[in-house]
Amino acid sequence: MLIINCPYCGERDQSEFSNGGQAHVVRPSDPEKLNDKEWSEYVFVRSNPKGIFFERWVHSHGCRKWFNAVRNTSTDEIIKTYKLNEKPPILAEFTNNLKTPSGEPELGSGNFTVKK
Amino acid sequence: MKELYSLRGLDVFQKDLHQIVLRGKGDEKFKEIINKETSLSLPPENLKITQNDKFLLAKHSFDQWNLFYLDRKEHKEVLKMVSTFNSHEEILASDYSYGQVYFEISGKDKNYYLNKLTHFDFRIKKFPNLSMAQTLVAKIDCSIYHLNDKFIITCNCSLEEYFKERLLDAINL
Amino acid sequence: MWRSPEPKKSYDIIIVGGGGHGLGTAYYLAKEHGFKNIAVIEKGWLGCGNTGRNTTIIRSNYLWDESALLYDHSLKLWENLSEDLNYNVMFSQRGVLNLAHNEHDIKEIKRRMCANRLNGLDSRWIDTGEIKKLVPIMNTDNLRYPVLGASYQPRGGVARHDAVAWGFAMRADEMGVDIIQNCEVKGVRTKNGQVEGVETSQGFIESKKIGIVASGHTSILAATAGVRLPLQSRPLQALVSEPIKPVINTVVMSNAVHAYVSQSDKGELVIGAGTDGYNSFTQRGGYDVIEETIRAIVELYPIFGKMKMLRQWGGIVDICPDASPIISKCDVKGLYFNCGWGTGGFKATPGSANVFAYTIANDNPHKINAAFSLDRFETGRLVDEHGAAAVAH
Amino acid sequence: MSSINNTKSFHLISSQKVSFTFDGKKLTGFKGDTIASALLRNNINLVGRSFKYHRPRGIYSCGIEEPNALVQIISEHNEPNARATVKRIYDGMIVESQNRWPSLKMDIGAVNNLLSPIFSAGFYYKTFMGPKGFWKKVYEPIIRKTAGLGKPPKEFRSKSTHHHHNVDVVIVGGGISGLIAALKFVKTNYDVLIIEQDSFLGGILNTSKKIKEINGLDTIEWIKKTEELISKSKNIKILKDTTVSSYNYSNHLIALEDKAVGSLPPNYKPELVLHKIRTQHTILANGYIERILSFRNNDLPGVMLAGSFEKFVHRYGVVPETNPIIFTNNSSTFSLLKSLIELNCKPSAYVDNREENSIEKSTLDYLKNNNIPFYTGAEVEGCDGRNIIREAFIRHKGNIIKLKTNMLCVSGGINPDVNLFTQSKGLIKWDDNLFTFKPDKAFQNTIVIGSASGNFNFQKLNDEIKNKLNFLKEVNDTKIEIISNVENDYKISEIWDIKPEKESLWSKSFIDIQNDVTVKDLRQAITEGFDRIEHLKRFTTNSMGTDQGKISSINSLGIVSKILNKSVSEVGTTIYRPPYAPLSFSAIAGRNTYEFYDPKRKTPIHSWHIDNNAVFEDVGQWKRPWYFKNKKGETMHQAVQRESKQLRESAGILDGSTLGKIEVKGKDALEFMNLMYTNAFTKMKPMTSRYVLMLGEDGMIKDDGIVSKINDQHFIATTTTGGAPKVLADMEEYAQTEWPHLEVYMNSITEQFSTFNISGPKSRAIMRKVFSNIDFSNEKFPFMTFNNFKYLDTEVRIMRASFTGELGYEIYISPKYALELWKKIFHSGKNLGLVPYGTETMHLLRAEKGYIVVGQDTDGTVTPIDLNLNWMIGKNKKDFIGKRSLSRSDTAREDRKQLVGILPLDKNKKILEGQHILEINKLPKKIETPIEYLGHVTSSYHSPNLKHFVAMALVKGGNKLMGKKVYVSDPSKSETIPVEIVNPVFLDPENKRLLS
Ligand SMILES: Cc1cc2nc3c(=O)[nH]c(=O)nc-3n(C[C@H](O)[C@H](O)[C@H](O)COP(=O)(O)OP(=O)(O)OC[C@H]3O[C@@H](n4cnc5c(N)ncnc54)[C@H](O)[C@@H]3O)c2cc1C
Ligand SMILES: NC(=O)c1ccc[n+]([C@@H]2O[C@H](COP(=O)([O-])OP(=O)(O)OC[C@H]3O[C@@H](n4cnc5c(N)ncnc54)[C@H](O)[C@@H]3O)[C@@H](O)[C@H]2O)c1
Ligand SMILES: Cc1cc2nc3c(=O)[nH]c(=O)nc-3n(C[C@H](O)[C@H](O)[C@H](O)COP(=O)(O)O)c2cc1C
Ligand SMILES: [Zn+2]
Repeated sequence: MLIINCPYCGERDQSEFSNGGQAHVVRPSDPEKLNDKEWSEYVFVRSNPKGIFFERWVHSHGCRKWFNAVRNTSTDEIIKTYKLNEKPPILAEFTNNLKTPSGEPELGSGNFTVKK
Repeated sequence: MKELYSLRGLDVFQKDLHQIVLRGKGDEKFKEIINKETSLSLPPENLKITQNDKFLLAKHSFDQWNLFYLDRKEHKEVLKMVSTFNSHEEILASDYSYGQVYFEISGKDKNYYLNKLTHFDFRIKKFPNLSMAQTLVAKIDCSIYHLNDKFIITCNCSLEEYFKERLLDAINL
Repeated sequence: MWRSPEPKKSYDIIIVGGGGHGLGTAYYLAKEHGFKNIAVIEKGWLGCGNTGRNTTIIRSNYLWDESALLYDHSLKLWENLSEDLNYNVMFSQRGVLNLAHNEHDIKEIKRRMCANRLNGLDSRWIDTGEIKKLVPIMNTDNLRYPVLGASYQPRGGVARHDAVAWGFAMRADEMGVDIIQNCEVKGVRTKNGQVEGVETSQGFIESKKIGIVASGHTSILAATAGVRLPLQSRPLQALVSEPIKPVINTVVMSNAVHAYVSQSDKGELVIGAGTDGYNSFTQRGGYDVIEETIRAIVELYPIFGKMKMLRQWGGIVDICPDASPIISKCDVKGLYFNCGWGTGGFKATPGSANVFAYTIANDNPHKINAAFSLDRFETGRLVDEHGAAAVAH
Repeated sequence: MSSINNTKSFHLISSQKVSFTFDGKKLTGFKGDTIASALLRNNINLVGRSFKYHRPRGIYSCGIEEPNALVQIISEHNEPNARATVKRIYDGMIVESQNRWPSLKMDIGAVNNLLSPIFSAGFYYKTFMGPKGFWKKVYEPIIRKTAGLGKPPKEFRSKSTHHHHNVDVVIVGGGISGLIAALKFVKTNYDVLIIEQDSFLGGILNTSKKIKEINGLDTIEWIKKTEELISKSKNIKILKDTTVSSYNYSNHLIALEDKAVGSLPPNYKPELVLHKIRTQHTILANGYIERILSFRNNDLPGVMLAGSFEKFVHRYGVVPETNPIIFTNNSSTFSLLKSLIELNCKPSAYVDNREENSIEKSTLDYLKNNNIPFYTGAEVEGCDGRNIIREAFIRHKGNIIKLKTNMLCVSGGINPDVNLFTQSKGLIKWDDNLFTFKPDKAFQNTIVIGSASGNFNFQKLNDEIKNKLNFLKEVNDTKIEIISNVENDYKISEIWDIKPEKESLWSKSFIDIQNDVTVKDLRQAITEGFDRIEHLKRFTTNSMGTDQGKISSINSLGIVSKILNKSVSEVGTTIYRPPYAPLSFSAIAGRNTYEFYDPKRKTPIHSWHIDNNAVFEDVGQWKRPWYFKNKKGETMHQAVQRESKQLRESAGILDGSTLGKIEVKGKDALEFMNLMYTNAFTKMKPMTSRYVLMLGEDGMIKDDGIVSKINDQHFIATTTTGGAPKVLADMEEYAQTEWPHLEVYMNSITEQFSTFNISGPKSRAIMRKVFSNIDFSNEKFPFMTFNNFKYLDTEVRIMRASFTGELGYEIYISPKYALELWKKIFHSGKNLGLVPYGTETMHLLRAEKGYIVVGQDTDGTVTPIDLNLNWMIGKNKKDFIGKRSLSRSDTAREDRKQLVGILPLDKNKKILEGQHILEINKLPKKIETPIEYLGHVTSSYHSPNLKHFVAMALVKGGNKLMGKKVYVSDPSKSETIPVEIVNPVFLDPENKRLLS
């Protein structure tokens, strides 16, 4: 179970939060201008990376504020949380210990135990 | 104020309080309006509480402040205050007086009992005096205010019975 | 027994993912469509994905016609699978109950039962009295949300999950399918909108047709070919208790008091939890989800208060916006997907493999999976099974 | 040849006797005994039958790792699979053995042992198949009967509680290393929690005599002093009888405390407490686990782990057997040897697999000096006996030596207990000297010390701990001087299984004792292609029992590595998963079940409803009156018909307090509302209200409600009861994330206002009586307007609106005044025929009017256009949530399912919700091929006002089918009901009543 650092309330148990999927997806300002395919991408398609993921959380049982987080989905490690109006941190700042698109890092992934 | 339970290092009272939830930007204008009506300045930081002899003001987040009356008033006076606030278009004020229930919890073992019901970290280094938090207690959304040796815990009034029963259960077991 | 061959340079068809769906696809491609030069490429060991970690519930009582058709196609194949494979997959038709706990549940279930009946399925509404007869240990009235009735599908049941993978693997191997374990596909190579092969940890392997059946990982592999799939990967957990003598002879699921349980032939209670609320590839979920499940279990079956959890684990499921799978071609020629089964694809294993094999062989969907193509998200013609899939196992 | 008491044991309180029964026989033990130690004291060695072959089984270990001695506790609601080696006895405890019939000694199931050549690994998959139908009818039922170990428990409602902790440091294990670590934190600023599964601290110091003294003190003295010191330090807390079972991500630990150790759990107190702990640092000092060796019949009662035997001697004060044989491959058994001699018990032989030159000199000297027959470079080939071991066969220099004995103490070496460490997702690494896995890289803030880290040398303990805690600021520097009774270095030879002298189909060397997995099974599985350790596990069920292979899983890796000719690292382990030890369901559930499963949310009028015989319906967590029983025996149908009729004749009142209410305000509130809802609010006049719809981005209806506009900056929205939290959350989400440039705020005021709906032709008259100062005339108070009025010390907001199609008002009042006002209204309305009504009547009345209920007439696949609610869509608005989706090809189709009314041609016919609409009038008895249908009935009620059923349905292309005759299927019969498709408004289409 994660500990999440709400930028407003501090570190709290995951049970107080809800996840909102990929961050930095901007709602089209003029949906009518999009064709069906583009619109369906906005409504239904979100990134689903294994590794570094920019995502949204809301402190739903706390201050009810939304914020963003950078998390490694292959280890669940939360690298940073930041407010909505802050710039997304640069990906290169984080060590992505991911080896392949589908491979796990050996440490913490939940899918390995033995160091070879 | 009604005494609910008092035993083994824990005292629980149910209180009647007036509360107004204020939403707004928190800018100079906002400060002025609040100050004018309550003579209070805004808490310096998020999750902090300021008070004078009439009111207590807690900053819940960057756009929410909860105002408590420290003495009993007629409801219409509170409503008048609400409409005064609401006369400013940049503020939303909602009367929360009777839709919430208020429990005052004190005693040396209060953390012990409360931690049967919540994961919240009550240690003084994490939850200092005159601060507040919103969290889950017994699966219920609650606000907790740390006032000297006491906690005030509030939740929705529809959950009053459940909350009391859980508290009693935690004390008894 | 299957071989562990070295990968060849080139295959007619490559199936990525050695779970039940992938192995089954290879099996039906060889058996029904006469392909001989097929490889199944698996990054771990056969069945190490969700096939090896699910609660094995099998049923077909889905709401919409398209789903009912697909899942019942599968159920019919299950009924003969042991004979077909000459390997006992221990398919046990002990019946499946979906409980109703409020007026809304009742309405939803009754509607579904009517639709099921018109689709020729054997599911029906039963009242509390009948439930009590099927599952005497259930607490039906002395709980927060009393049991008000249930849908019952007698043909539903459970099967021995690992054996499904092993059975398909053995028979596919016999027909010449190369099953390559511990070989990870790192990406799909394409040229001019047509697939060329896959990059793997053992080098490049060529093929003009590639079927990706990698469950939680499908969208990641799709991305390497420039295809964005509407999938999110979530941990889904399950647990088993210590084994006891048989007490519960039916599979029971509940939406409102969220838990599902069956008892395996070895005696342990196999209990499914919910998905975690965030994307993750760690094959483990939050403890809070386990707690939610167990409190529902003891609420419904007070005698289980004295049981103990022996082991808990997680899988990674890929969730589709309409809670229905994708069995489809895509814009890249020769690239096929079978994914989005979310929390409930084990039951579909033979059926989905069967129609997916058809789709790959003919470069066109079988009529059973035509509705489950990718373009439904564009047109809006979704197959929204959230009602039936809220507990979709 | 039997057991004796060790009166010099550390913890035996021999004065207090306890009597209990085992399989009906009354036995006596001492207070503090486990069932196992008490049975051994009574010379009982046979305690159960094995899972598959029903072989006799005894006590194999002295703790949580026990694979064999699982018993049923009859006196505790039939608790199955209790570990006899953990569970303490108390007066009156009733214990039974498991998995045998009719009795433990005479077990019919034991024929399985004879049949065992058929039952080898994976036998299910290859046998029990044909002829067709046999699996289902014959084989499966038989297999199922043999399932399981214990019998099902009995009904039981636990009082187990949860307790949360937030600390800086957790020390798991209060053994010697845990205690030394704890000393470093005495009187520091760290909040420390020490968790020990046993009833006292000290670990290995209680269970062996490996250590002579610490800091000049006798070990027991040292524990006492140390504990005193720790307890006095306010920052440190000790939890005893508490086992850490899970080590989750973010240093989240779950630990189970047994509150009723050695006593019958009272049913008014928690028997278990589940501790949920968050910590900054976790120090794992949880020790080691001894492993077995596989040889012929290594499962016979009387075969026991050497370390466990030693633990029985010192920890429980029972010497299970005075003259056992000791069989070892490592140096840890020396202390057992010594202890036995000191108790005047002479082992009948000491068999060491190590060659003489690699055995410690002190050990050899000791053996010689005490005249103990010993064999080096030797092994126990096997043993024989019926219900207990009678003789052991020692292979020494090519000879087989037969020795009589009743007990064989085995040690295959020790493993750091890495279970918790790997749960935390740290990596382990094989150690080629210790022949075991050791913790390598931690993933979380985890520090492993003592034998758990693979440090088996007492002398290095203090330095190890000091170094590993060095990075923490301000920890104490303590001095620890240890004088041991044994050699400091631990040495071991590599041996995993021992070839039997003569192999037969029936001879067995076990690797998983609980699941009856033999070394032969492992071999066979590998030849069948299951050569990956995870396949091997699942094919043979190795290490899948209740002990999860604690004492044997490393052995199986060793064996497999030899067969495959690979290193153990290459073979790898299977995954360690939580919990560390089986975890009670009732403890996991804690108090969040039974009476506390979910809060019951109650409105301020709840008590009145109860007094007036309301029957409640669960709507989310809310308790809402469903209908009111007028008199005894009134059925729901009768009540609803009565309420509905009376309302249309006079008036009715409904408690609508559960409706969601949201106050929205801000400079940009108008624009915000225009974006959230389909409706257009710009031209709406202040102090008026509107029926509204909210969609998802996919264009499907998510919620409805009424929005009241105070002015362009201030709105109040109502939502459905169930939708309230989601609508508020969605508003917050869009305001914060998509449109932060809009200045708008919202508060939930659901609980701040109780809401009553009064409707019916007499409602105006009633309102006039209650609020005599308000003008309710049509002119002053037209439909869909609202206003605030002073009332007593407070205010009421009254809105003219209606969900029943009658003249109606909604009253909003602060909950404090709600009940009083309700009673007042009721009193005033009595003579005018005011009736309280519930949700069912509300649903009936709205159906007569063709009003929809979100979630009943919609299911997440319905757009406003499908419901012919186009008029609610602000077409001129550039955008609102879901707008774009309405023009996709599928949502724009004309033959989508549309909402229509359904009228039975025969007015006496019943139509039920969920029934489907057909174009054919008869169905085959058994439906083989799918039958096409047009749609389904979403709502249906018997209307007492129209005297027939009124129904609504979603029908393909329904708008174009008005007047068409179709059929409604009966769910069970082949008959159908002929109906006509009609406009869904059955009553007062001109809205005369509504606007009256
Ligand atoms: C806890 C749990 C309970 C469930 N309960 C039920 C239930 O009761 N009933 C039900 O019907 N369904 C259930 N499901 C869902 C069901 O398990 C899955 O839908 C189904 O097993 C999917 O099968 P599959 O063959 O598609 O996927 P998998 O078995 O996951 O196979 C995919 C394979 O692809 C491999 N792979 C991934 N990436 C690569 C790569 N890059 N290269 C090579 N190989 C790769 C994986 O290692 C894996 O072996 C449950 C799932 C879980 C997790
Ligand atoms: N030379 C030898 O032959 C030999 C052999 C073994 C150990 N040793 C030495 O003995 C010492 C052992 O000390 P130690 O402190 O490592 O072990 P220990 O056995 O003294 O302490 C471990 C403690 O942890 C507790 N524990 C284990 N799992 C737990 C859990 N999940 N939850 C709560 N409590 C749990 C146990 O009850 C025990 O009290 C080490 O110094 C080691 O070098 C020497
Ligand atoms: C239907 C089913 C029954 C299981 N029964 C047991 C069991 O009796 N004992 C056990 O230790 N594990 C059991 N498991 C869990 C597996 O040991 C394992 O945890 C699971 O397959 C996930 O794999 P992993 O833990 O290696 O990641 C069962 C799993 C499934 C799917
Ligand atoms: Zn917060």
